[in-house]
Amino acid sequence: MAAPATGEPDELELIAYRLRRWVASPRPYLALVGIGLLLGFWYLTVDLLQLPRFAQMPGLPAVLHEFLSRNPDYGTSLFTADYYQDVWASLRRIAIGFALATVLGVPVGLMLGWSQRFREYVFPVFELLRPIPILAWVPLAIIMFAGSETPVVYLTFLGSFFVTALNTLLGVRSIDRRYLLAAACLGARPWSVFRHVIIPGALPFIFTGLEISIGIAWFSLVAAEMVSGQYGLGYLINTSYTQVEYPTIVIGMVTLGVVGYGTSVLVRAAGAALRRGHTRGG
Amino acid sequence: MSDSLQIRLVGWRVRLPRPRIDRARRRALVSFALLLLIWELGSTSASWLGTPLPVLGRIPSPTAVGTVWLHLLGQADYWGSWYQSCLRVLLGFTAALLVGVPFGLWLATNRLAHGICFPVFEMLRPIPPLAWVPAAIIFWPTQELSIASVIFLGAFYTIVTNVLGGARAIDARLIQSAQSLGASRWTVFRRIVFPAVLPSIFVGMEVGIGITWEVVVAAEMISGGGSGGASGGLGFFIWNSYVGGSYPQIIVGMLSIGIAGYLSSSAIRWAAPRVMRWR
Amino acid sequence: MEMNKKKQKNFVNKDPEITNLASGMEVQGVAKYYGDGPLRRTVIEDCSFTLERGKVTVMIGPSGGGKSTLVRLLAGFEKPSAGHILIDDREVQRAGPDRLVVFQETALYPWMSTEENVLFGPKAQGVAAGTARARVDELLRRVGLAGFRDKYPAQLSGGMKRRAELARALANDPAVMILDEPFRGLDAMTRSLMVEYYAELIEETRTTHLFVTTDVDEAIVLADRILVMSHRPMRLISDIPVDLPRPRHLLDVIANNKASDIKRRVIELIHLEVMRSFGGRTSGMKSTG
Amino acid sequence: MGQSRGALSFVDVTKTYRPGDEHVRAVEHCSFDVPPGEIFMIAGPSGCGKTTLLNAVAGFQGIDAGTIRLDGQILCGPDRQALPGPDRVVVFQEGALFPWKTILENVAFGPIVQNRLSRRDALEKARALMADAGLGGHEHDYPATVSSGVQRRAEIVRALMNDPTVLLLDEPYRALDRITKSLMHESLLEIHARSGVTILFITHDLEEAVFLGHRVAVMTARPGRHKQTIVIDLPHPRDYSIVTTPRFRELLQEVSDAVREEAVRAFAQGDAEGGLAVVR
Repeated sequence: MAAPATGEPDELELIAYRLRRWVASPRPYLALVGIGLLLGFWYLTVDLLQLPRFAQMPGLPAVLHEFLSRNPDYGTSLFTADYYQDVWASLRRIAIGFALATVLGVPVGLMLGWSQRFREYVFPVFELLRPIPILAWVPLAIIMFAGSETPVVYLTFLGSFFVTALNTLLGVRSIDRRYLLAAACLGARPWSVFRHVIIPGALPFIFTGLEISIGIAWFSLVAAEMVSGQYGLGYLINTSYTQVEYPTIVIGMVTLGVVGYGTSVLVRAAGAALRRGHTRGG
Repeated sequence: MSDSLQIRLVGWRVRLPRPRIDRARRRALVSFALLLLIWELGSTSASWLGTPLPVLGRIPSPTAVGTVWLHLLGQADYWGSWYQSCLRVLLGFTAALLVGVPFGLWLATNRLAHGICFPVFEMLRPIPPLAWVPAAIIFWPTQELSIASVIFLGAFYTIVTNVLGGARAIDARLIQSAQSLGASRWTVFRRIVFPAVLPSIFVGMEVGIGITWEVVVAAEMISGGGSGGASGGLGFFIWNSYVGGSYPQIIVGMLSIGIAGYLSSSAIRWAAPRVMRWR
Repeated sequence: MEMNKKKQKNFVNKDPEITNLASGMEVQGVAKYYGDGPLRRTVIEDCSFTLERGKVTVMIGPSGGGKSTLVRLLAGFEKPSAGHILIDDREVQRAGPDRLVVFQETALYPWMSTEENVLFGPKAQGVAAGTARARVDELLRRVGLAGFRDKYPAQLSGGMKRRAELARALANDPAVMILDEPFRGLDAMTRSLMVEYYAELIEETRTTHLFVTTDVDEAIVLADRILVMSHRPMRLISDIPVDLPRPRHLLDVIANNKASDIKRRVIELIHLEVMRSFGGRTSGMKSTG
Repeated sequence: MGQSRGALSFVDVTKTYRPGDEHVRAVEHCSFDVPPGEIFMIAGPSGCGKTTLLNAVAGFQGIDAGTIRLDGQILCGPDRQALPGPDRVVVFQEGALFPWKTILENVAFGPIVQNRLSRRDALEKARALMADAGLGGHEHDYPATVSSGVQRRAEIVRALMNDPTVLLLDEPYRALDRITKSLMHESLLEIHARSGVTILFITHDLEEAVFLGHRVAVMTARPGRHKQTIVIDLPHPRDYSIVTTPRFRELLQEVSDAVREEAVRAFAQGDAEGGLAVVR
């Protein structure tokens, strides 16, 4: 594997090299130990020792059995249709809410950062509404919007919108003044300054904002679904609690973790791809 | 160089930082007034427009909310809800701080602990805190403990992540220069690592307290509302107002929590420079 | 500003003889590379020289050449990939016990006052509080920061920060003092004042110094010997003795012919090296010397 | 020598800053002339208003009294602030290449946003100019991935793309180490020899002032006034070996003495950045 003498080692080789180093390092084995301890503790306390405090809790084997069986006792497992219906319902709401929050949040954030007049009028109201916890909006959302779908999407949108707009604003304010002066010197008119300096300059902050925003979206979604949803993972967890189908609670939580992590990886990958297009080394 | 640097781009003025304070305040007042006006007209439109507006029409008007709030200010159980929620936030948040900071520092300084615990920590992090509510209710004996445990979880993740981030960002030269001056591992930790991480601890606290308020409201709504226990708190107050049909109280509850959340984060912002005198 | 010529005699170390605490250092065939496989980068290649006991050795070379890496090896923060580094014929262990003090820019602890910063070393080594405080007071007075004792680093100017760092390094009675471009980032005026000021300080402490810089004038004012280093991978190109009378001043370097000869030789060597470091992409630039 | 345009004349320029309530007089009755086509150095202690003058010419700030003329026309006065424009391009101390654009896109930025050239022509001219300045091969690198020496030269080329009347340099090489600095000096002299653009250069570094300048104007301590202009009669083209010639050492001595006097006064006023308390 002759790496080109002076040039950068090519992409593939770099990955192979890093993989080899990762496998050689203790990290993967320590991670396995950690996970083993967690599952071991769970199995030990619930099933083996059957400690009083853990009596009600669903055991590891019970959850696994439920999750992997063809016809689960409580109707939800990898092979049942409505499991995927719940997953899809949550994902669809996240997609709509997150997309709306991005499409509205970024421009609002850019305007807040760029135009003095817009900021002085809009930002005070923005700061008044932001501290109100998303969940406090639930009753109002139910009243305001008919049906059960819109309130949940609205709540998912709300959390993400504030975070996206705020981070975009911070992004614009983070741009060093000398870049604005330099652009002015080179004869750029306001619109060119906005397009060539403000937007690219704020990009890194916008991406950090999106990564936080997807997390907040899931946070709001689960809460909304637990209180007022029809389908969705939050709804699944809450109903399986009320109907004393405890293993399904854990299934819902694990699914939330996996799907939630998946969406954050997607957002991070999109950010990295766009950023790589913009600043190779930056 | 003067602060209010002014550039006159061709035909368009950009006045950069530090606008005159009075104008900014004037504009804020104008926008608040406008918001209240639209809200008032929107929600009372049913009376003079004939048909209520689709969204705005359904919510109670500011005047209604105002009168209800004034009335509530005299009520004991309104302030009781404040007390309950604040107590829960304080307990859950302090516990998260007392456990989270040492745990974060331990992970930052001990490679083995980081190797084992961090993957598990990262694995559980995507699960939103509220998904733990049912499990917490099952596990913990009392209503109070289950809510407190979920609040703890919400703040714990933020604090640990920030402490780890802060520890990783320490300039290696600070530690190297301490070693070259003969400092022991403990001295390096106590007098270099900890103060260097302090600013990120405060950032974690400020974000954490915000999340704690989000979680306390939800936990009170879900558990309080669910089994009808007299757990109280602002979250339950809102849910109860909704169930009881007194809609203006919902908005009173929302604004109250907003104020409570704002007060707690500004308390932290106020405390930070006092603790970190060198900033 | 006419530097106060009157020598202050009551400094702790009475006689100008080399303090018995100073030690020599030996660098034998040291090499250092990072990463392996496709990512391998050689930073230092077969570097050998000695730091004479009680003398000031100045190392000069193009930036990014590997000088800072060598400083970290000398201080024991990292191990060399090949070769040995000895202090008084013993392999270098860790910075602390070998009393190797590294002067690193912006390494003041922002959360400690100036006095606490300077006290940090002696306290960490368990020096009795009384003597430590006395020594620190003396040092603060000597670097002209007595009035700024409880100010935080953020409240000091660039020049004052450097002098506080200097005081902190000296507070430990170092066997070898390694300074990695300590006056970088200061404006030219403050820099020239600091260089002259440091030249006088060396006169009085007479400990072993390694001074890393890219400024020829600084080198000539301070050095007993100048080591000219190559571009990456770094190796020693030439070892030029500087036997000008002390104390020296920057203006001497400008006026004195002997100093100018040395300066011209060093500039020529470095220019050759830098041309190579630009990899000939400087077709547009006239190559000099 | 060089082009005929780019003559600057400062007449009785005065500027006061009002941070908070107290007011600080940065420049007072400052008058001097900058002949066209020359490298004109401005040296002086910190706080003597050097940057204020440069910002006034660039149009980032106004002045309270006096006038600044460019080739005879009034550039700015007490009631009229200049507009920033491509005829007076500033190169900043910490550098202002747009990190999100490649070096080539940076250099071609001016003509493109002014719609003076089509994107294709601008990129082509930029490529040629970069090759001349020895930046060939860096076209598609991003600023963060190249050395500070390359970044500095790229920023000057970006300015020259607009054929400016005056090039305004605010301590452009302060952050560089001495060796890269000497390389930058030679590259700047070469660029000036080719373009003949008038250069207004602010510096703390006296050796840099004497090596680069046709003239060196020394400013007094705050409030800044023009103290004297020392003509540097060294031959052109100059290279680094000139630094050890007797004539160079004489001129450096002359400039150092003039500036040192002001540095002491600046220090007494608590302006000096170094703030070196008189030791012992």
